[in-house]
Amino acid sequence: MAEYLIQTVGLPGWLTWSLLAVLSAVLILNLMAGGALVFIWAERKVSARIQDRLGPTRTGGSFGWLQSLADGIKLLAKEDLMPEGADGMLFRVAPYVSFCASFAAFIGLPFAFDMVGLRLNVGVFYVVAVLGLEVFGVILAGYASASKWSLFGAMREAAQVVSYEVPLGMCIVVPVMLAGTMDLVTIAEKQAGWFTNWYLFHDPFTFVVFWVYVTCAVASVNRAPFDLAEAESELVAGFHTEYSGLRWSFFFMAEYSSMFLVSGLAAVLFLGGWNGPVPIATLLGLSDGTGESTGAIVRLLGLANLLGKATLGVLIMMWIRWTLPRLRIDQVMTTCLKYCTPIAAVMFAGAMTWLWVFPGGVLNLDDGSRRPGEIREGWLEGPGGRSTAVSDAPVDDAPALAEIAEVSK
Amino acid sequence: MSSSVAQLLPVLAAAEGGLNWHGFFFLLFALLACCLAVAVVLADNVVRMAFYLVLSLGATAGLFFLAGAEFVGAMQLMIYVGGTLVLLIFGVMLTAQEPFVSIKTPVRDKVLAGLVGGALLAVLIQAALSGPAWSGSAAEGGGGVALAAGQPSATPLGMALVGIRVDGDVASGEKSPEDGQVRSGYLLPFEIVSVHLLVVLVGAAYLARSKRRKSSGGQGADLSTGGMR
Amino acid sequence: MSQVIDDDPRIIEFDVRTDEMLVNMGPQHPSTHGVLRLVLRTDGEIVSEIEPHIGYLHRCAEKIGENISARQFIPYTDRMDYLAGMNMNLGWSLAVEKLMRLQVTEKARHLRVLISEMGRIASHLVGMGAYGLDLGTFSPFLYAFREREKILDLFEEACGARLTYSYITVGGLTADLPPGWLERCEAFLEQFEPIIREYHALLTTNAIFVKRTAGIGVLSPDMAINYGCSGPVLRGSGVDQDMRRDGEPIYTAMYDGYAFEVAVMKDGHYPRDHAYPAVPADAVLGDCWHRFFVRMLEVVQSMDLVRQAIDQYSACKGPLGEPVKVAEKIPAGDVYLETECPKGQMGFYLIGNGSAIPWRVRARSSSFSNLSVLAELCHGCLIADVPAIVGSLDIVMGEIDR
Amino acid sequence: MNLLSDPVGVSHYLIVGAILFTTGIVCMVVKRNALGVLMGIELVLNGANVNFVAFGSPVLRGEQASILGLDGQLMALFVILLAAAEAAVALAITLNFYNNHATVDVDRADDLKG
Repeated sequence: MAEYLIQTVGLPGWLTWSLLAVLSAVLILNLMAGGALVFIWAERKVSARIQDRLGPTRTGGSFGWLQSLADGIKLLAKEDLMPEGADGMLFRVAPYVSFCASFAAFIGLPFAFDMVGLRLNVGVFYVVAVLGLEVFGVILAGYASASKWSLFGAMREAAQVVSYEVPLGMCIVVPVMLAGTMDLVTIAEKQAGWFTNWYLFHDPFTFVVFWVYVTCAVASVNRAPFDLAEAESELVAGFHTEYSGLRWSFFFMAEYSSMFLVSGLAAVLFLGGWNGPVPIATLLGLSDGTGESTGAIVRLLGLANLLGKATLGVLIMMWIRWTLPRLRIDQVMTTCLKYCTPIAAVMFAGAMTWLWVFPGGVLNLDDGSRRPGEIREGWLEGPGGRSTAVSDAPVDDAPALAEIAEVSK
Repeated sequence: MSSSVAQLLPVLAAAEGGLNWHGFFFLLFALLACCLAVAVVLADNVVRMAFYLVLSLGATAGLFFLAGAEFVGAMQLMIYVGGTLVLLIFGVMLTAQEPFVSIKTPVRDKVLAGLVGGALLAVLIQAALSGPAWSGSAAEGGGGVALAAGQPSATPLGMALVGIRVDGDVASGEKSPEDGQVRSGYLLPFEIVSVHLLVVLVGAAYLARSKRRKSSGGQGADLSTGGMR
Repeated sequence: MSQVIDDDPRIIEFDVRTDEMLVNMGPQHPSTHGVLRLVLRTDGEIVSEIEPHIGYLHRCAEKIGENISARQFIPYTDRMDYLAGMNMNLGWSLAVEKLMRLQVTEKARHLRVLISEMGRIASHLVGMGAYGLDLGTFSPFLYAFREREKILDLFEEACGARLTYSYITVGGLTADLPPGWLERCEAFLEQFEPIIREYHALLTTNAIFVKRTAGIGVLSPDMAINYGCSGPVLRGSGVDQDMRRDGEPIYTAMYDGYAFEVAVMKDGHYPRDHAYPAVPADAVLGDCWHRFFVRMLEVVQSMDLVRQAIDQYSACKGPLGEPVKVAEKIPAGDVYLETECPKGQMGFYLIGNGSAIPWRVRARSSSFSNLSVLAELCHGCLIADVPAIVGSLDIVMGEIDR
Repeated sequence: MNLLSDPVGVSHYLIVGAILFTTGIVCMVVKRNALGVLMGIELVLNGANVNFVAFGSPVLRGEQASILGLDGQLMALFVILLAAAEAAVALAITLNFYNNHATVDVDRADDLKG
């Protein structure tokens, strides 16, 4: 698109890039806002169906599909209250901190091959790091509200999220290790083909790691049974007790966006990203299986694939929420420190061993994929088989490094 | 969106036309980092200080991204999130006897510190501008800019740890001789740091170990009135 | 986590020098079952002391009772334990009947058993669902309410009201059952029976539920007796007492010819009258889990009693009998009678002076005594345990404050 | 220097690093709150990090002219790690201090004064 704009339309380069940046930002914002609307509606419908109710039925026609929009308008019209004694600046800023963290994390998440705000070669790391910033908003909100319940919620959230980042990180390292890169696009690319290529089915260890990831992801986005920060039966509403109106809804948008984000991350890391279980496009001859060669239609198909997987993840989170009671704070910490972390660590070591014993994978039907070791060799030897990439004078390093970058994908 | 969105960064860096986006973002992040750092000094409330500090560190991470050190930037975000988060919580915990307590600094001290700091800053900036080689720009320096985004930044780092350098031994002026590729690298320092971290954690846990103490019974607040007197 | 050392809950092992915090839980709080206000003295998440404050729902019911006739007081009893209005009506009616030495007809007796046991099911359903809500799971609450709605529908058919029935009254009941009611009631029991398994799956045996309730808020039998606890709270501690079996003759006579086993753990097991899940390993007798489980057992027990009552009632020929007149005079003298309500033993005390209006009316509320152990149970527990313990006591503020 | 049109060089980064460093020093000196002093230290380390990254950046200087190469980034990583370790110990000390003095005011830490 950029080439098209620059070459065909003749726009200046800087304007093109600015436009594209704005476009990406707007798309992500819309995804977050629209996603939150849809998911809040879905949450209502799902919970209603689970609980033998109907949920919203009238707003907007048959399924109450405009309900969240109507709620949004109501929230816009609501008064933004601030408790007396609150730290005004932090109280106002906190929801936006949460929201911005969530938004910034989306920049690194690919939706289809190269449909990504910014393709970072430390993509996974970036997404996890930025997502962790969301907790700041919560803690600031809890502190600035000048309410004891809010403070309790904030403290719980801090303890919980910081702890769960450890096993979460360990789970994420496993697919990174299998793919040999932290670039999310490449990680998903490597799982192309049949669903047996997904890292979920790579070996028994990754299968277990996936479920540990799910647990940690649910905990790190504060969903039941780990929703201690807003436990309504204990802390009234936890950190957002004192919030109302639009600021309150920003917390919710951040929450639902984070849910979507961790589900999307799970899809990319373990479930093949935008690659469907069956490589339809390849079978039909529309694509040769690599992302670069696919046309717009196939990419859109991939987009639908990823969105579908992520949505499924969110729906499963809802299902869990409406089924299980809430854990207690000490039990949450026990789950993290005594179960998730050791299991993740052992599975990490196991996956590493597996990779060493079966370098090509066992279920791997597609021989096109590389084992991680080759990448490192590629670094050393370069595609031409010479042990050059390194030894070439840095003056003409550019092409060599570009080659290396190619190889490592 | 096309695949070339991925190449946003280098293009930002090598400005075409009138607007230099790299410069713009540098200015943005630099201003944010500096102003928020000053805000840390000026704020009296610990929690606000921590908040400004986090934003300042975040803006610095942005600077790292702009400088092509993506891994370091992400690391900065990740570790400082944890680190300053704990700071923040301690700020809340240790000063929350009454809400929003602050330990004030006398104005005299502030002025004095400002003078000394200003002098230090002047010297440092003088030094920063004095090296002619440092003010050279990327464009003059060669093709480095175009490399920035396409090139994985984490892998070379990891390989440098084990002693394999893709960038050559720039520091010593050698250009990576064919034979002497594998050197000791940073593996040993890395291990030392990890052991150090462990020791530090154990030590910190020991320092902050639990003590038995009889509770003071609160500030004499009476439950029958719910503390509302 | 810190733990309570010795008996003094104020000695807590500190990791950090911290200050205590007084927190008001309620009266506007989602898990205080109405308008209970708890003042918590906490150290971080650990509660070192708790004090309930009551009286937010005080409506002078007893004083009103001294200004209206005994039968006119029936609607006020509805509003005491508003979740089990039928049982409240029964308690007051029996007390007045005891003073008046009145005997209701056989048909009325069986109908009273039927209705009050249905009321017990409805009340325990709310207790169970709300308990799930206290622990953070919403769905069982609505599953419980779905079934309760069906009971309320049946009650509505019988007496026209869904919450404040005034159906059982002094001298009998206000009306006989409409035709077809018994069949619908049986159909309800038929479809309700398998649903109890769902409740067990969602709550009783749910791993998280067990973790949250087992070993929490352990109430020893001695403490339970000393504090005057009753009902499922008492039986959850293993004390074998049920007014339906151990009460005064006028009340136990109502259950003549009915076979039921008191839901209490004896010799390490609960009565084996039906299939139910095994007691989890880490549950201690007298903890929240046992209190909850006794309620679940009583639901089945009450279903059994309702079935028996349906048989007995259909076998009865003859009239239901007329209730006493509204302005019926009550004899001089005093009387106290405790009945087994869903929440525990509800006692009514009244002194008559020969006029239609009682000279003195007092009520002894089971929830009040049950709530009084809260301070003992909550020493050194976590904040999250407070709703768990309060919920397991299953209190109703309308009954406490009256 | 017109930053919006001139390319960014190492010295720009150095200036940012200098400002962060100075504010950190001032923060350490001025704050009486032990946590404030800690934050000052974080700022100082951060300022140093900016310099490391700038000197090692291929973007700013070109691959060839980069002074530190990857060493710069590696040093920055080590600094970040050690800053975390330092913060842990310092917080433990602060905590102990608070346990003994019921405050985090560093001016009150004069027990060893003669």
